[in-house]
Amino acid sequence: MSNTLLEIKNLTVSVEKAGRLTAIVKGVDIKVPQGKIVGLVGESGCGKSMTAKTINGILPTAAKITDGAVLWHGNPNTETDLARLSEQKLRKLCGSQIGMVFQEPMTSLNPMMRIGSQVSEALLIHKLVQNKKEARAKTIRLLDEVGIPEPELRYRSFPHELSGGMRQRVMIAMAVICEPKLLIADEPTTALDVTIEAQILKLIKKMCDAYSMSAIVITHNMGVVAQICDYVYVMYMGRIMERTTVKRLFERPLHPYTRGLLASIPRIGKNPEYLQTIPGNIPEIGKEIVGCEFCLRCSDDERACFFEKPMEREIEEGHFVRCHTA
Amino acid sequence: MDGALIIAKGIHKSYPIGRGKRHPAVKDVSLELYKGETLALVGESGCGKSTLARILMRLTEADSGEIYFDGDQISGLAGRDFRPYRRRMQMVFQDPASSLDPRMKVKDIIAEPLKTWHIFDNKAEILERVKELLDMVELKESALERYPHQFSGGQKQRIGIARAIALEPELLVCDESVSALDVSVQAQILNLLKKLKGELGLSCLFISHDLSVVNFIADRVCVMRGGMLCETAETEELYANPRHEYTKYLLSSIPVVPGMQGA
Amino acid sequence: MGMNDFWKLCIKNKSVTVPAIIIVSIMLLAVFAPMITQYDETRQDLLMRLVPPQSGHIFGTDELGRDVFTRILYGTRISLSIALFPTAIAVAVGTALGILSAYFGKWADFAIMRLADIMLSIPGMLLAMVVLYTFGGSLSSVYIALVLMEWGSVARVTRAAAEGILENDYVLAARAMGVRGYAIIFRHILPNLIPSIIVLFTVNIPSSILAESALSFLGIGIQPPKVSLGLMAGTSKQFLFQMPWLSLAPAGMIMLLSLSFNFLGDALRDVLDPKRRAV
Amino acid sequence: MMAGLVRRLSGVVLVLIGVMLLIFVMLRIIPGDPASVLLNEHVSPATIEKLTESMGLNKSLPEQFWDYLKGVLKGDFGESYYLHQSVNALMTEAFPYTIRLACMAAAFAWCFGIFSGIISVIRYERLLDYLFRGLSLLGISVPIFMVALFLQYLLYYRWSLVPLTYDGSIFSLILPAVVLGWDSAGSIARLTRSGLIEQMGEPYIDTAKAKGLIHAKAVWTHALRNAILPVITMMALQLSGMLSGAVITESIFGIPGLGRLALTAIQTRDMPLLQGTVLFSAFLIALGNMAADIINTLLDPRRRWG
Repeated sequence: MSNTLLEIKNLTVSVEKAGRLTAIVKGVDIKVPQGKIVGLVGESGCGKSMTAKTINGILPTAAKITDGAVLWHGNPNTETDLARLSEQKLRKLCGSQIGMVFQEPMTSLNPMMRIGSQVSEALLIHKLVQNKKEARAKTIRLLDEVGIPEPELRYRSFPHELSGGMRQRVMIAMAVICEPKLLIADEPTTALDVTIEAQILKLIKKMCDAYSMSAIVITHNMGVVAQICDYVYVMYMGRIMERTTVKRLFERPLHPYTRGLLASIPRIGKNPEYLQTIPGNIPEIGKEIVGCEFCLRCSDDERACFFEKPMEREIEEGHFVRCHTA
Repeated sequence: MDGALIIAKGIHKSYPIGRGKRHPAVKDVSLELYKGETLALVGESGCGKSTLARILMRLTEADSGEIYFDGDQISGLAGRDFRPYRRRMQMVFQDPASSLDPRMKVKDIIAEPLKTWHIFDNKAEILERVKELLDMVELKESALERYPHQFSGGQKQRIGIARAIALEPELLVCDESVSALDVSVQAQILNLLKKLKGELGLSCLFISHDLSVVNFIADRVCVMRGGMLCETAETEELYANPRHEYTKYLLSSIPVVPGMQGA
Repeated sequence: MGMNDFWKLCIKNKSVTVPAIIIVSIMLLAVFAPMITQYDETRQDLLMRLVPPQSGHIFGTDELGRDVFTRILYGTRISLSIALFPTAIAVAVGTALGILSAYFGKWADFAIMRLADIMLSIPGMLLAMVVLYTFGGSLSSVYIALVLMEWGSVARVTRAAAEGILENDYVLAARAMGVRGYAIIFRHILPNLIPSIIVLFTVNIPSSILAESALSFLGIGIQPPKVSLGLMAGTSKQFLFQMPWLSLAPAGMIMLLSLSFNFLGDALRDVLDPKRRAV
Repeated sequence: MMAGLVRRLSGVVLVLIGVMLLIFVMLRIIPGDPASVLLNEHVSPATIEKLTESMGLNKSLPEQFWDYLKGVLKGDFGESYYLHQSVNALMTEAFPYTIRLACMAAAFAWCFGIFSGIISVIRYERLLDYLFRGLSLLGISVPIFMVALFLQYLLYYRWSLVPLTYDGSIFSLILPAVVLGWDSAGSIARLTRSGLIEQMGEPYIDTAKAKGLIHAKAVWTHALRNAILPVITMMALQLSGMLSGAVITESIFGIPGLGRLALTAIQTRDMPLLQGTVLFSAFLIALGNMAADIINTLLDPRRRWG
């Protein structure tokens, strides 16, 4: 308990669609240990991004947290439930202690505002500096640290004058400037080319080590998980299907969905004639499913899978799976 | 590898970007695509691969250069003379949502090429062919009467493929056709493309930025950078020992997924 | 979204049905006016001049003893005909030119857009005056003035919407298939424009109603013996302080009409583009 | 930057010439001969002949247009038939009144409009939002003359706070300014609100909230500077619209501005005066368009650096 920075307990998020509340995230439990990078992996629509957005409260207006808690252990042995905070307090706490990097560098920066003022804005809001001059100096130092050439010049330039990779570096600087305890990266490299992706992933790792930050990385790319995460949670249809260390996940994936996912990724070097695929499609979000969400598409399913929701079981030490047959 | 289906020589294309300056999208590119092969055009965004593909299909006009289709020069032809060649090459697009007209039912979307070329003279035969095409892309017949927004990304891509093969083209151009899809759906579509290529004896020009996908689907690979072709090789040859510096750099940047194929 | 989905959404949406009901009931009132009031809109009864509202005359009578409520109903007919016909023509012309300039671009685009600029750089009221000067104050010249005033902005909005549609891959797919130009316009562009055309039509109606009523208020629009709500408000503004209802009642009907159409236009726009509601 | 300016300028000149041609032709394709219409029935043909001669109406249309074009370029809008004064003199005499009215109306419209648009989004879908939204909807739906008559009845007749019509003082212009600015305030409020709502859905607002900005601050510091650009274009058009004379407001409140001049021109069928007022306002609108374009280019960093 002591070294857990953030604990998400039985989190349920529902969206109001055509008058009906449909659950997108169904009872998710996540623990983020101090100084570790946790990966949240899953395909689109599995609720991974929604889960992350409940932490610093930037859920879209249509989504509501209907159950569970987001317990923040910023300073030792205190516990605040971020889901129950007022907007004022939530912004105060999250703005300074939780940094976030978004997916689309093209649109995540205000096109009408200079880079410098956007990055230093958080410092001024949370009064971590005495005056603008100090904020400017700190910003330029950080822009240099994240690898932006001629930071003084770039301080005054506008977002449209930078490339996608540069803008993502600015986003990282912006997220890290208040020296937060937790960094949330929502698909940080999905919109970038593979060469720049490698550099940004290295930069995120470096920043986490330099500022001893823990991080949550949301992605659908197993390669990204392998490269920078310590622990990984596999999500499907709003539930955690499997969670363990990254090493063990790739050595012995236990849940049929994880195995199917890994098998369907084309690799460099030898590939089979046809890729192994998971049959069928992701079911309609609104439909209520009695048994395990994956039972219709599961290769080694049993009777129980169709009628009884599997509970999370610890098959091996620190390796949890939500499946009857694993 | 019998004769070349597509030959392109010295293709140039640049776009004006204000104040007289022009951005060179494609610089002096020459390539051949042989019948029955899958040639991949791979490179990062902005390297000109999509522009080149659209030039070969004459959806965008090149500034200069010659294009030959199955031996005949098609680069200079006027609209009416070029139209017969339109039938022989078709395209599958990247964004499933924008590639299907939201206002048309699936049966009309797939039937549109058949009606445009008056392949069949009565409705029943058209409907029959549409059903056959739906079956080839593994979609149920219930899809006929529904609108595109009632389908998932993968299913929309299948409808796009059915439309593309309706006219039995010789060349299928896939412009980042799996990039917008999730991994599991991507695998299904890649398998479908490979199966159809074999069954229908298609040649395929596959545009992508994802080297792993290209490694699975392509026979030969052209690596593009800044509008130029920097390396062309057989797939195994390219991945085993890449010659060009940029190709090496590309390959080294891919976040490797550990563990052997299919645990 | 499909056409029938657009209608399904509209029916379910209260902020669409409420104004729609108001508009339909006003239309019914206007059409069945003879059954509703026993008076005739032109019959003068000099004995009953300027009578305050009472049982027989809900809004009293005007300076020539004519029943104000009846004249409002007949005036509403004119306003509704003004609201529907010239606006429909303006939207049709504007849409056609907007699509042509978006699809063909270059010269066609330049010519049509400069023509629209010319129309839009003359204030509506003055443009109408020029038309009324040439063809004299009458219903048909008001029609012409309204069409000239409105087609420009419709063309601009439609051109922008059509360009948005042209960027979609399904248009490129049609071209790759060898579908000819006119088929692309009628099969792909026009059907996808229908929702925005409906919104354009609904939104332009109130501006037509207000423009006509302003012209008639000044006495240069619709001439007696025809009955126009603006004309009624204009002629009886001299009795404003003793009998304000003589002017404010017809003006109130104009307000009710344009308010309902504006409200309907807003609601339809929200149905068409739900993104606008996400904050 | 310069190339852009020249291109815009030539566009404006082209539009203005187009307007002159359109108005010139439309005013002359009258069924029947203009002079006779002016002098009504019981005048001898000889007098009509003399008048046609003096007004140069007997020359061919292109010739007339050419003379007219030369005149306008020299700033001479011709002679008013009815008032027997030069159109220029009439307009320069009337313009100051219109300027004062227009500026007061614009000030009222813009302050109220932008303020209510912002408040609507800060208090999104709460009482204030519905209130301001209803008010702005009312703003664009109520006929201007109804606003005028109702406020006159209320403020003058019932509470006698303001004079009935214009008596030369600024105080008497307050009511006309509110009336003239009424629908402009409504459309500015609606555009500001819809623009802000659209911007609030953009990803950079999530970034701002993640940094610690509460909703209201995010609206004020981030969304507003993006949503203001189209509002500025509308404001420029509205101002030039008002400067070209508010026909209804000036006639109800007896303000001798350009609007009333245009009204007398149409009522007395005075072609040169009508033509002069219309061209003058077209010139103002073209100027307003260009000003809005330049301001937007300067404010928007993406366009300023080309």
